[in-house]
Amino acid sequence: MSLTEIRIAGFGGQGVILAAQVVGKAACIYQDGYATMTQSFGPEARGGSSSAQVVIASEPVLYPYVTRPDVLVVMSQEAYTRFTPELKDGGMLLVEEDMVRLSQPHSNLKVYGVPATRLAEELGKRMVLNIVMVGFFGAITGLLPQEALRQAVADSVPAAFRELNLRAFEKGYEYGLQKGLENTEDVRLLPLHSFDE
Amino acid sequence: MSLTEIRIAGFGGQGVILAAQVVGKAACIYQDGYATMTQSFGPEARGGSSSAQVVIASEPVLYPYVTRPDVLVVMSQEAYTRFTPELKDGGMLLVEEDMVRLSQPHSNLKVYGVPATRLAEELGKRMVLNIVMVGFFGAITGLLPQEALRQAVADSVPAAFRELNLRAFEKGYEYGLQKGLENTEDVRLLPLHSFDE
Amino acid sequence: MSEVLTPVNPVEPFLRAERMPHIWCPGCGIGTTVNSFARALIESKVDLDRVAIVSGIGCTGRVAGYLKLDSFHTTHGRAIPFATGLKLANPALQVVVYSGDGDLFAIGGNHLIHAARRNIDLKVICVNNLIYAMTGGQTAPTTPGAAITTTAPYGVYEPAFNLPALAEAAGASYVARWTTFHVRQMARSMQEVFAKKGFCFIEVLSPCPTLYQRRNKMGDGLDAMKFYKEHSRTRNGAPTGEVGLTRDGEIVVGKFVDRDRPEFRDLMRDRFTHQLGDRYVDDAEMAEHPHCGGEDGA
Amino acid sequence: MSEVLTPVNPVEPFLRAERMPHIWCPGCGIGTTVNSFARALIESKVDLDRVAIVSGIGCTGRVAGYLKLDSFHTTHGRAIPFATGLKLANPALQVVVYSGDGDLFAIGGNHLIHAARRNIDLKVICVNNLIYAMTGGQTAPTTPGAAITTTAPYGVYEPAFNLPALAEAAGASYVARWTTFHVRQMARSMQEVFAKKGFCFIEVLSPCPTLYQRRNKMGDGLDAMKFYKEHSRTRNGAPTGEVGLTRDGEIVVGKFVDRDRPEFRDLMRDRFTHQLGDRYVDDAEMAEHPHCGGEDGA
Amino acid sequence: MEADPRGVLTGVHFIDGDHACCEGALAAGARFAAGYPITPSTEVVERFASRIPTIGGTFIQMEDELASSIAILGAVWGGAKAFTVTSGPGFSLMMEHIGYAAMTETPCVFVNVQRGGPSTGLPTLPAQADMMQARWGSHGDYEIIALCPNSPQECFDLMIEAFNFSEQYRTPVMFMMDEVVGHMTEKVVIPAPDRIRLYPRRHTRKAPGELNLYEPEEDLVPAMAHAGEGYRFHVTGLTHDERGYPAMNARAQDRLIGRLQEKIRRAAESLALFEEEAVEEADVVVISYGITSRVAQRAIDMARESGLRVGKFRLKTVWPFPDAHIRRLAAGARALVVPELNRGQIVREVERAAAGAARVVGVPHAGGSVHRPERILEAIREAAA
Amino acid sequence: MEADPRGVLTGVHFIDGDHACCEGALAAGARFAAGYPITPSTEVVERFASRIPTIGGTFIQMEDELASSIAILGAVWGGAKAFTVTSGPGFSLMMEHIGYAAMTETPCVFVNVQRGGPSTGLPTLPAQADMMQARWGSHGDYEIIALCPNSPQECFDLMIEAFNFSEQYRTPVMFMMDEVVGHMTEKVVIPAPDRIRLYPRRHTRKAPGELNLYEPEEDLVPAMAHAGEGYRFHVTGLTHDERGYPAMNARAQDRLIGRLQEKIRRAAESLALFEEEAVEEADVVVISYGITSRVAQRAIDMARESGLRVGKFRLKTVWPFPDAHIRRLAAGARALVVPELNRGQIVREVERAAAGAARVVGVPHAGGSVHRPERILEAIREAAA
Amino acid sequence: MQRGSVSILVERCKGCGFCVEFCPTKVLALSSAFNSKGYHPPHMVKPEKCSGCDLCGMYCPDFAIYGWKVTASGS
Amino acid sequence: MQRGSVSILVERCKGCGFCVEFCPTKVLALSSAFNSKGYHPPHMVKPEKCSGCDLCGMYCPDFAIYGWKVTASGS
Ligand SMILES: Cc1ncc(C[n+]2csc(CCOP(=O)(O)OP(=O)(O)O)c2C)c(N)n1
Ligand SMILES: Cc1ncc(C[n+]2csc(CCOP(=O)(O)OP(=O)(O)O)c2C)c(N)n1
Ligand code: SF4
Ligand code: SF4
Ligand code: SF4
Ligand code: SF4
Ligand code: SF4
Ligand code: SF4
Ligand SMILES: [Mg+2]
Ligand SMILES: [Mg+2]
Repeated sequence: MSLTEIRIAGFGGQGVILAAQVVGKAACIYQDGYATMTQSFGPEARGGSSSAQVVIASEPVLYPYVTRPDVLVVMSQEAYTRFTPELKDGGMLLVEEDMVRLSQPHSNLKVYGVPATRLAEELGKRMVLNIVMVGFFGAITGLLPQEALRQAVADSVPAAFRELNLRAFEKGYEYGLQKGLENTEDVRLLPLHSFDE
Repeated sequence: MSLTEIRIAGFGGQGVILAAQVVGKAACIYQDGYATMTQSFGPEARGGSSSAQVVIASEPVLYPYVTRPDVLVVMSQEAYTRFTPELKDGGMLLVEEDMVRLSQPHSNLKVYGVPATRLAEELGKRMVLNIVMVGFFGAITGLLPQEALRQAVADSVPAAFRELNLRAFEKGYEYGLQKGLENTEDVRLLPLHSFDE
Repeated sequence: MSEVLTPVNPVEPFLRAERMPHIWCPGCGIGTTVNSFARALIESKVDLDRVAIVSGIGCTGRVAGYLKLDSFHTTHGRAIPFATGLKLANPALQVVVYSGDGDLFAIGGNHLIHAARRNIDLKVICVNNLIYAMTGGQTAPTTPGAAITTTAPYGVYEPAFNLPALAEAAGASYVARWTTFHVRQMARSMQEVFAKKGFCFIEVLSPCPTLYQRRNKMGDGLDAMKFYKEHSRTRNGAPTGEVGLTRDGEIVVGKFVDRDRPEFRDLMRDRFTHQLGDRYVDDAEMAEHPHCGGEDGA
Repeated sequence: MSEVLTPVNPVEPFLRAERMPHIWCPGCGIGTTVNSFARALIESKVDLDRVAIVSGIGCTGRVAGYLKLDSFHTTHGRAIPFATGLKLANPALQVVVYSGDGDLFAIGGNHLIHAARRNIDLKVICVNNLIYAMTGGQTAPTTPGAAITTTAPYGVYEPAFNLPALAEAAGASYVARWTTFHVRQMARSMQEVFAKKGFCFIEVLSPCPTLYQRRNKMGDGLDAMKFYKEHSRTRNGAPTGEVGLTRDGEIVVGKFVDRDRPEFRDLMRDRFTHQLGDRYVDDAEMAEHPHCGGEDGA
Repeated sequence: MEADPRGVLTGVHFIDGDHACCEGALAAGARFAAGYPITPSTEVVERFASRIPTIGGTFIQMEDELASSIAILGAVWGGAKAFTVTSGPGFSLMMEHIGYAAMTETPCVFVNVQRGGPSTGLPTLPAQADMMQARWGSHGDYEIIALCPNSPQECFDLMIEAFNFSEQYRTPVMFMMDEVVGHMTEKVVIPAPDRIRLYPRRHTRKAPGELNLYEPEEDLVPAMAHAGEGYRFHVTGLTHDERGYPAMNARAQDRLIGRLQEKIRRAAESLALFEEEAVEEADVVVISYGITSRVAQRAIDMARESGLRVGKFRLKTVWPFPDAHIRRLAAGARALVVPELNRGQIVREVERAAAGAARVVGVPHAGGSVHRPERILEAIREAAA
Repeated sequence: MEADPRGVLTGVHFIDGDHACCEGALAAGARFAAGYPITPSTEVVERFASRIPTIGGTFIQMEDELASSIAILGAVWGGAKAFTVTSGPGFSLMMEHIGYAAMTETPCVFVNVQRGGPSTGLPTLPAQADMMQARWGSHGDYEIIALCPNSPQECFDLMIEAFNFSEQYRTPVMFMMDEVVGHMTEKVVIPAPDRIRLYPRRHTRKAPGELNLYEPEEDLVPAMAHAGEGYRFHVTGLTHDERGYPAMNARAQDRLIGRLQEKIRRAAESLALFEEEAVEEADVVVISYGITSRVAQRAIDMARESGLRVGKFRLKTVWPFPDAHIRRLAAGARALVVPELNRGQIVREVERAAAGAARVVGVPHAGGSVHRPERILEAIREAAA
Repeated sequence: MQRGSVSILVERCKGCGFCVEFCPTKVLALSSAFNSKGYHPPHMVKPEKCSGCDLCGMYCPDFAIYGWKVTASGS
Repeated sequence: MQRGSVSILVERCKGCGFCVEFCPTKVLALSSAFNSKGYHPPHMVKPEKCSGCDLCGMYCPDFAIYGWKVTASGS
């Protein structure tokens, strides 16, 4: 049985859970496979960190947890720091370029960056950064057919936002197709702002 | 170990429980013996029948229930009907004359009658009929010293009613001393009133 | 020759005769309230098969068990939420909550105010004997100051609730108070609430000679009735803030509140219809045909 | 050269710094109420060692855990009865109940009305964000009609409580309402209740951008604050029957009730002294020397 | 009886256990739910609130759990199938009414999505520590049924069983989920309505006037009626006779309580739902339920890889406890290993039922997360040794 | 520490168990009680209400049992020793707060005068059917102490133990009476105050600023402080760290819950109060508690008269269950006979502990009255055969 | 002319006196006799004054009495 | 002359803007910079107008800002 472990992490409000849900749904419903998605809450329901785990398989998944992810998608610095060490050797690390600064080179990993937030903002709604990320994920990993993911996106968002989200998906997917070719091991991110007053 | 089983029964409001309490207290506190008193409620806390059981002994009582009483005090017809069959052969049956009409001769029992309610009314308070009964019980059975019972009475009623109750006790005791000599096997009671309209 | 027109006690058809005599004490007023209730049922011509009585626990709580109607003797304090579920599942029922002051306002106070807030169509009859009677005479949140109870052997010092004021503030559509002396007015109020939609509350002051009065040297049931007769003043429409009770003072009786607030189910239907239009399925119709498989048997 | 007079945030000494940052969302108003509370503590010069905070469960319920005072995070809805026991066992304490609208008026409604009835000396601060926030945005008994919540996805249809009216009808000695916009007035009210004996109730309307406003397209915390500023009208002494809230209507704020009713412990003391005279042992004195063996250790 | 199509969302879904539980209830015909929000269970009623207006039925958010847990009983007597949903603290508040439901034989389902306790504990994190409470939490003697799903699919499937059992035996059924199962999203296949068998309400066929509301049928379960049908019956939580009238004495108590227990004990075998694998030839059998069964599976796999003969027994029905099956396992295996997300609850039942015939090794865990499979593996190794 | 003379009614009394229980509480130093009336327990607080104003302390009748059961916890943190009193239905309502008391380590006593259940059941008649509930009735994992008196004298004596245990281990203690013991009147001897040993409140000796409110001492029990003393501590029902601050993760859970259980389990031996007689040479040992132990005594006497070798073991401490003692009995006897006023509760624990080493024979009784001694005798005979 | 009468179930009566007190025409009095529970039930002392108004019935908490109208037919 | 100033704990700020909006003299503005949690804390844009009234402090739900009075001593 082939089994792929995926973790998507960031902070509350970035739509981490929905992204994971789309991936799982694509596998389960539009690919006739199996998927188990679990979430880790912070101690409180609001704010703070947010992380979701998806296990995709061709047969029902028994053990529902991700222990050594094949793919890690991080959308915050904290998520990057916390979860990168878990990644399987040779695993894929997908990062939100504007939110995460790599602290070291990861020669044992395949690292890909995407400015998902910026791309989402270009579409007029920062909110859809998670779906941009899903598109990017689809293109880079090739784990699931583009169409399955597309349908899962369409099926997971309110009707009023369907169009927008589908555009976000495409945007991420395209960006991934371009970037997927170059191993962006040396993703370097803008310095984050800091204060001292 | 010598053990005496006593049941006092009547209906709610006659002070059955207090009477039993006085007997138990006399044995326990003023006689240095032991006593266990238990009560049977009807299904509801109010009205209906009321019955108390006292087991008196020279050592701590283990089994707290009365199974074959040595002494039965009845203050209502219902109590008489219900409990008389339990009485030990040769046991003592003490009845409130105005409330109970014997349904048959009890040749195997010692039967004693007292118009406790009437005697109490003579004292101006129908309420104290139970203490009249305690006095009568004391004189007839001789189970406990008069003084122990007296003290138990004094100790069991509110200060304001102490005098009255002590007089009730004496009245019952005296009546018992007189009646105790004759075996009133043939106690016959006034017909109870009945209606048909 | 004379001809008998009503040869049967009008309350009799409403009683479970096999359970008589009831457990209530001589001079207890609860039975009297039942008489008024029976008259109200007769007068209002409600379909008796569709009347359900829900009681909590207490002397008054026993009413459910004596009435020959669908009747529920629930848990202490929870008659109202039980009735809420019953009413919502079968809106065609006329659901009456019949219980004591302690049951409805001590342990059950929260349910009462919330049901009043929702203005759900329940008719609440509260027999207020100023005491927890069933358990032997402890302080209730209605016991007036200085009265002796078994848990206040030196006299009650807690202030008591003003039940009509609380019911009104919480949202009741109809609020009245009578005493067991006011048998006709009480019956009329009961009849009125059968015809009124929404949360209705009737408080009935009732004697408890055994536990409240005896300990307070207030005589027997009849003494209480005479007291009611002498000390009651009818003030329909009185501001509920002014009708609080004291141990020996005036008893203001009357219908205090009778207002139109939309009923819970109407609010629900309106909202769903507004949002969902035709897609809304009003289960009031379905209650007639329960989905649980009803008649099919096992 | 300039000299610094207050180089420390006045609220800071009241906070458990090691627990900062708190869990409240951006634009949540709960923290703002804490500022006013801190100012009131300072101004009223109460002995901080004798102030106890009791919270139930909810976002607001977390206040107890952030305040550097003796503080109790109890169970959902039961802050008031816990506080009642605490206050009675140690009458020298200034006991403040700080909790949410759901905690105090949904599950906890009964305790609130009974504590108000008793007029026990508790200071209740209710942060009303019109929603159950901690659990994710369900309908509260305060949620105004038509608002969307997770348990009323088509809009709320249940009528909401008018909290001040209910508190008054139940017996509160002091009733006020402010919003988090009214930081100074709120602080003044809090200061007033520290000086007042009896059951005091302050409602504070507070933004919940995350769960109430977002779902209702009402913007963020700042939008709520501006709304409060624009739509509030101060009407001290307004009849509480007139201060009910609607989704978008006027918010009547002010001190509505400030009356003198005897406090619970005074009532108790008077009664026992009246009945028992010298035999009465007032445990208010004993609270200083608890009988449980206190200092002796194990 | 077949399911009412209006409640059945036939198709393939990717939803979590809470949502699947709600769909199970709807498919089972539940048309009334009362609840009070509490993490991590609220999603069940949130979904119900959103679904029911277009199906026909009622959701009401009550003022607390006391109210929720009795409102559903009112609804049942009004003719509905009904359930409530909660988590630890709320479950504790429902105890009085679970007893009332058992005493009045009101069919209904109580869903408890277990989180870490005691008290407020860990509101967002898993545990399985209300298992004994589900059986013993209300005062007095009663017997209860409790089911434990281990996946969203089973939240759907077993919820239907829960309603069926409750209708068949006229008893409250405890549906004991845990936070992980409740919040885990997986594929859930909902069959067509005509593939869903429902046990219909045991409604009397007698006419008003002929019915004794608590006269048992052959299987000791009485048929019921609903308010408003003209039966004019009486229901009480007091000890009662076959007419439903209070009967306060030891004899009536013995008859009633005896029957309430017996009707379920007698059915123990058909109530015992479980899954077992390779228990015949096993040295060690791992007994588990809920999410722990899926964690244990990994440990079992690892143990087998290392050559141990390990069987698996998963309880779907936890109450009535399947004594007979445990005795059978104890007779065959050297040891029984019982991992659970609590400090030792069901393991005590296993010990009792095993009665010394096999070693019983508990693998306690205070909750807040699931076991590390290695911890269970260790216990298996130790037990096998 | 000696008892405060003000609370001790030294002398010989003829009072019932409810009243004796109240005197025990007063002698133990209880100065706060909150209650809500319920038969057959109300007399305990009625007496307290009448006694306390001249001793110094407070009784408050709360609006319900939820309120009563948490008011006492507030009072404890305010510096008092406190207890509440109830019976079945009220006990069910107290479950959430028993868990809160366990979680916050608030010493206090819950008195339950058991009546017939489930639900409203038999308000005025006896049962012993809340025994498992006393242990498992609240959600989540916790450990509890429960004592069972069998006479008014013991209501007095054991009530003092109950308070002592609760102070020593900082845990709620369940005082499990039954209606017979509660309403039975017997001689009760109350000793002089200086003959009554009390375990003092474990008050910290640390200064404010130095105290971590939940830092355990050597026996795993932390010392506490009271509100108003300047410590500015925090108490929560959430899983917390040694400072008392919420700590929501599996590690903190394991530490806290582990310690809460361990502090009591470790003390199991010294907590195990019991009475035994002739168990060494017995073929059959009768294990019982509360009023049933006195009924069983008659059966034991009868059995002995007929030549059977019967031992007696009476549990005064029911929880933590004295596993070790039962194992010892099971090792020596052929059979253990367990009569109780319920349909089989503690007998399950006996079965578990006996683990097959001796036959276990329950003698169930649904309540409403006590056993006929003959019924127990029959079971003894059968077990001996 | 008698316009009403009452029926009394003496065994249900608990002798509270409500009916006696609140009969508008003072038709009733408590009898000195006892019923089997020891209570004194009412009897009609002025039957001719009874209007059959059934106020006694509305007051009786024990459902032991009720008044009914008699029509003079054929007289 | 500056009569007051504010202190800002930028890492506590969640950028709600209360302080900015309700400063009576409009001393503050949200900075375009982020703190490490991604919020825009305020900074003083018209420091000279600050009265040190601490209204900002009373409004700040995150205890991240407070105003204080500066006395001109020695100047
Ligand atoms: C949970 C619970 N708590 C307490 C009781 C005991 N109890 C039964 S009735 C009652 C009070 C009754 O008072 P009220 O409602 O005024 O009725 P009344 O008897 O006065 O008519 C109480 C406290 C109970 N049955 N259940
Ligand atoms: C007995 C119980 N039921 C339910 C809950 C879940 N719960 C926690 S907080 C809360 C509501 C909080 O609402 P509110 O009091 O308004 O506080 P807010 O979060 O809005 O400040 C609920 C229902 C609980 N903890 N305990
Ligand atoms: S105790 Fe009081 S309320 Fe109860 S039946 Fe008797 S008189 Fe009526
Ligand atoms: S959810 Fe609402 S109430 Fe809770 S912290 Fe966030 S904004 Fe405040
Ligand atoms: S029917 Fe009327 S008039 Fe006749 S006895 Fe009764 S109350 Fe009096
Ligand atoms: S009112 Fe009824 S119970 Fe009372 S005296 Fe008259 S007949 Fe008897
Ligand atoms: S202290 Fe006053 S003037 Fe200065 S920034 Fe703050 S609110 Fe503005
Ligand atoms: S009020 Fe506080 S949290 Fe809000 S922007 Fe200003 S400093 Fe930041
Ligand atoms: Mg009452
Ligand atoms: Mg809120």
